[in-house]
Amino acid sequence: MNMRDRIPGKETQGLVDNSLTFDIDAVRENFPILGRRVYDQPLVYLDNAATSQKPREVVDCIQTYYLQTNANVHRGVYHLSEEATSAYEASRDKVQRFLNAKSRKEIIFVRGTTEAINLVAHCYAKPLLSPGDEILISTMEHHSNIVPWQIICNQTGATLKVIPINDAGEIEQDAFTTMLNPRCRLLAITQVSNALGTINPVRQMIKQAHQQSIPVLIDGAQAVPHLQVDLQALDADFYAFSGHKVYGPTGIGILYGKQELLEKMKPYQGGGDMISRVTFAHTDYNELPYRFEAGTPNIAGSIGLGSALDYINAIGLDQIARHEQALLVYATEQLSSIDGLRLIGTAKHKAGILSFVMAEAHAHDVSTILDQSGIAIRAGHHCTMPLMAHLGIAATARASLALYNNRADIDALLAGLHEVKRIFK
Amino acid sequence: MNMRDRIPGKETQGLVDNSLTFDIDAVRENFPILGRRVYDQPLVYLDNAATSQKPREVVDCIQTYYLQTNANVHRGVYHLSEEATSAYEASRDKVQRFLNAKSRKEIIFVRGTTEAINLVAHCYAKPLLSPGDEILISTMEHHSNIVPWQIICNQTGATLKVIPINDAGEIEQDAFTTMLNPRCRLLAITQVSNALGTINPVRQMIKQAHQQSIPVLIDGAQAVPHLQVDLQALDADFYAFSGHKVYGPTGIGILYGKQELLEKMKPYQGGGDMISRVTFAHTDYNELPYRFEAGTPNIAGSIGLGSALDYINAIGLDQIARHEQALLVYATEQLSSIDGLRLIGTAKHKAGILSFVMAEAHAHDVSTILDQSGIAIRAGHHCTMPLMAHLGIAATARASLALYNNRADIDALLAGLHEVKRIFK
Amino acid sequence: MNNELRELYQEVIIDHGRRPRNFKVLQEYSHSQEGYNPLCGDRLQLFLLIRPGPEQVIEEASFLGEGCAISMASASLLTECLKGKTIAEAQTLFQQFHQLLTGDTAVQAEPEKLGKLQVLAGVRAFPTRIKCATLAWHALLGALNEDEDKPEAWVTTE
Amino acid sequence: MNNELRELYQEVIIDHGRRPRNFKVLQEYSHSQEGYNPLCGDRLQLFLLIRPGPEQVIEEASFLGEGCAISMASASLLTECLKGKTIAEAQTLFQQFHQLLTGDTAVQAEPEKLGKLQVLAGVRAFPTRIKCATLAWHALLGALNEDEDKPEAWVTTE
Ligand SMILES: Cc1ncc(COP(=O)(O)O)c(C=O)c1O
Ligand SMILES: Cc1ncc(COP(=O)(O)O)c(C=O)c1O
Repeated sequence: MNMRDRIPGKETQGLVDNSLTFDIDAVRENFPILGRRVYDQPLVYLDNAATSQKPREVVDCIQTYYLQTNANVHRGVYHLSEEATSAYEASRDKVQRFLNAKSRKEIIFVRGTTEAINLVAHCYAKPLLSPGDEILISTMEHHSNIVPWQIICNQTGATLKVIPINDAGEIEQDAFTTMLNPRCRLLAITQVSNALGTINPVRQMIKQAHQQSIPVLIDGAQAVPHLQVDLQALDADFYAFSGHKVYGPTGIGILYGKQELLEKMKPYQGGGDMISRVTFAHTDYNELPYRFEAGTPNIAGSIGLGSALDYINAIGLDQIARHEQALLVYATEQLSSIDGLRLIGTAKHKAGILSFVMAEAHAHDVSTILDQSGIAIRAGHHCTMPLMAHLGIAATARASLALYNNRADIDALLAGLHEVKRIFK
Repeated sequence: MNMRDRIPGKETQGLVDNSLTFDIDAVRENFPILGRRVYDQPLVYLDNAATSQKPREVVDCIQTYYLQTNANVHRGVYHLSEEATSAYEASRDKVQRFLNAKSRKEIIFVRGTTEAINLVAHCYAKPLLSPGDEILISTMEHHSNIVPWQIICNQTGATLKVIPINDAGEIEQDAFTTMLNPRCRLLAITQVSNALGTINPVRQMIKQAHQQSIPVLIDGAQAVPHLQVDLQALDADFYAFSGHKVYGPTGIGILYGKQELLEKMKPYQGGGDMISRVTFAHTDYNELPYRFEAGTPNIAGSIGLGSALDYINAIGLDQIARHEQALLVYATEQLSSIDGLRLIGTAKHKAGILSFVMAEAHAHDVSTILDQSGIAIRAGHHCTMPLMAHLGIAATARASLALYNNRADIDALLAGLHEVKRIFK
Repeated sequence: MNNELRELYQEVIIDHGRRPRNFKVLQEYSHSQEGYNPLCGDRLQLFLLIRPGPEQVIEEASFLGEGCAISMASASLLTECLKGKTIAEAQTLFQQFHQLLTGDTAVQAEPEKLGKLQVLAGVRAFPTRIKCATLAWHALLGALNEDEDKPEAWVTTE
Repeated sequence: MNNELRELYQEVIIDHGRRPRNFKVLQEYSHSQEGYNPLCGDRLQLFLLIRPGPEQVIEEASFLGEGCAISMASASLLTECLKGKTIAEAQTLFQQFHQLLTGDTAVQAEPEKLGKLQVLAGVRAFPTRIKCATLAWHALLGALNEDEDKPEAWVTTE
């Protein structure tokens, strides 16, 4: 599967679609679903923050795995099992390199961001917590980075503290600084907000937390598809993301943890592969990363994720970021031109997420009307109900960008929003 | 995807390969991997208890999902998301019907058997246990049905009790009866042993346990591919199985739980989809089954599992069982003819699993030699170390059957074992 | 605008969505129920005044809440229809309304009973919006069952 | 039998696998280490008698255990080779042996140092069996490091 033959790499300097440095039309060809029609209209997919579409390479890779290599990993002495194990472990290496983690032992395959955060809550944080201890999160967290902490706070008597945000949707850095204190056992924040698009200054925040010896978990679900993440530079203690949001398959995600922390943690689930010796009286756990991977893993999913990272690398995350930023600027301009439309989330540093409300129509109605024109956006609380409560709104409409979106998609969105205004005139 | 057109259904009465009632050659055509060559020999895949191969239908179904329907489920108001949600939920209905569960609310998508058992250990059993309480398992359990109970017994002071087995590898029913007692909080046993092939009389055992109000979890990982399971007739309280062993994808499995038990259980993981309302102070959990499905699920995996069950239904589990039983009889005869070969697991009721040791050669050497002839079997402890310790052996060689195996596979195995004997003469 | 959208967003619905009737707390009420759709965040509180007696008649109905045009219009139209209905009649109305939206064949359709509520028939072409249209209705059922079994803090259409 | 299998299962290996040499507990020993391969269940216990002094020489070596032909033969051949070697020499031997099996280019191959151990070269074509062939060797390293940092209860090749 040599993708460089099929995907326009960095060398392609054809400046299609204005400021872009890769050939967006060629990229769109890699995503067959973009050729689909919905209600007899071409699909305009702008719900990438919920899940991304998959390039043919990734789907082919999964198919090839099942049709040619499929076997269980780690325990077979025969050829297919060796092949499957190599491919599975090669995927771990790809993730390690992609995030610039120090060791492959720090890369744990999980179902997704949600499971990764739960694993840390359960195996790392919970045993540490006593009444009076604090877990620090922010107002803009996804439910997946709220509920696990609530659960363990309830169980241990610790307190969940919430860093406030300003009107633009940025973390209040002064408040953050004063909230760091010796009772704080963990800071858990998102790198990019799925509801607002805000890119948080996590590198600086990690540094501040570390000055007080507070470890940090970063929810990277919305960051990994859009920003180059260098875990050694970032110095995060834990980092989580989901395969399905980075052009990879569903049911697979990554928990990164610093080796010295993972070494000290009890296992999460018990079962095959995570043990090295079992008697009825006692069990010795396996070494990292396997200690945290009980049972048959999502083998095809892991391999598909590796293939998705290959795909991203072939285009280059810097190129993707440039493209999405240019499109974000264009979309922000266009949306701002609509009377009565208010953008929610206007941080200085933003990823390609456009949340908005309209004076005339509720987000839900907006989405239904857009859908009839083949335009897929999200309407609702985006699994950030506390943020919505803070903003005093029940729901926003949200368009979120990926590398294959183009100006035509934004123009279609605009036309759709004008239709909304006509209906709700 | 009308499979009945492509798979010889029950109406095909051509008695190929002796006592079989479906056309084994046609079935083999559905599994492209069986056409693969390994070391220039045709692949003979006899490691089905570890994982099964996938029919083209299932792989196509996953591919079609990604290339045409892919979207996140449950939260979108647009067409693709509706389609994806319908397909995902239709899969749940298929599982419900396949197992004859009473309600779709009782069907929870998990990663696999291991996660299912951990969920029950964590959310159901652990909160019930006090020092002196007992969890009852059997000597032949897989690590996945041992380690989760050890972990919670350690945490709560409860005791893990182990039902003995006889020399044939059958549960000692008298001992079982005497071990049932008021301190016993759960019986957790496998329906079919992955190491011995034993089919346990779980229906009778459940009845006995229920007479003393002891709930029962059945590990169905090795049963669902081979036996018709009727959960309402069985009256199991929890039932677990893995998609990848029933011709479905990796990374997906099922936990069944009786509604009245699930209703009372706290959630497993916190995150999106499993909640209905979140504030920073408090969270209301969603209803069944969603309360136990936090985060974006393995959507493609669930849909693929549904497709695998369709495939099985099209052939008929009764037909599959007949085929595998006939092949088991043949293979048992053939293996018994080899001097110095000892079958491990000779229960009266057995599924198509042949574990054995050879006087001359260690299982590991057997597997390496067979592999050079393209024959994939498993060598080792099969994640049942306590069973191996009980049997006084470190490892067995294991050939395990699926619906696509035929006499030629067994004959190849025989020839390979004779080669082993030549090398270790 | 295609036909389905035209059917969905009829003048009456846009109007009731924008200016819902009976949008207030009743000064005096006997029943109240919160309804909440976690999918989209729509929420409302329904208030009923039912005089006790052999023939339990809904004398007044009102609601407060926020949500999409469909859920607000449906709540508004519901409160209009309820006045003067007996509890049994209200329950029949629920069934008829549900039948209208889902085509449930277990219930025989008698559209004439629905009167003005028939403007919501367009929702049927939008399966994801049925929950919006029935939110107030689930709150109604919740309110009527309040006395009987354990009253839920809120009902949902999830 | 193909060439790879012929290379792997040489006469010497079959012989040592079936009748391992030095298969006993030493009457007197200074070091002992259990080795265990959780993948396949192979396990063995290595015993060494090393006289203290400036030149630490391995005077005797033995083992007990059970496992496949490769792991047993490798352990048997190892105990034969160790006698009379200094600890430094034993460590070099480990590196050379590892090089033989994995083709590790960081270590320069000096096959002559391996002597009889070269019969295990055939394992190189069987990546999944390298752990079997090196089990006793990892136990050796574990035994030699025993005094230094925390002695592990057992070492594995996982
Ligand atoms: C009897 C039994 N239980 C549990 C498991 C664990 O299944 P999984 O690895 O799919 O979680 C297996 C499969 O290895 C098994 O055979
Ligand atoms: C910021 C953020 N965190 C966590 C998640 C949860 O990811 P998943 O549903 O893949 O577990 C999401 C995605 O919905 C997200 O956007």
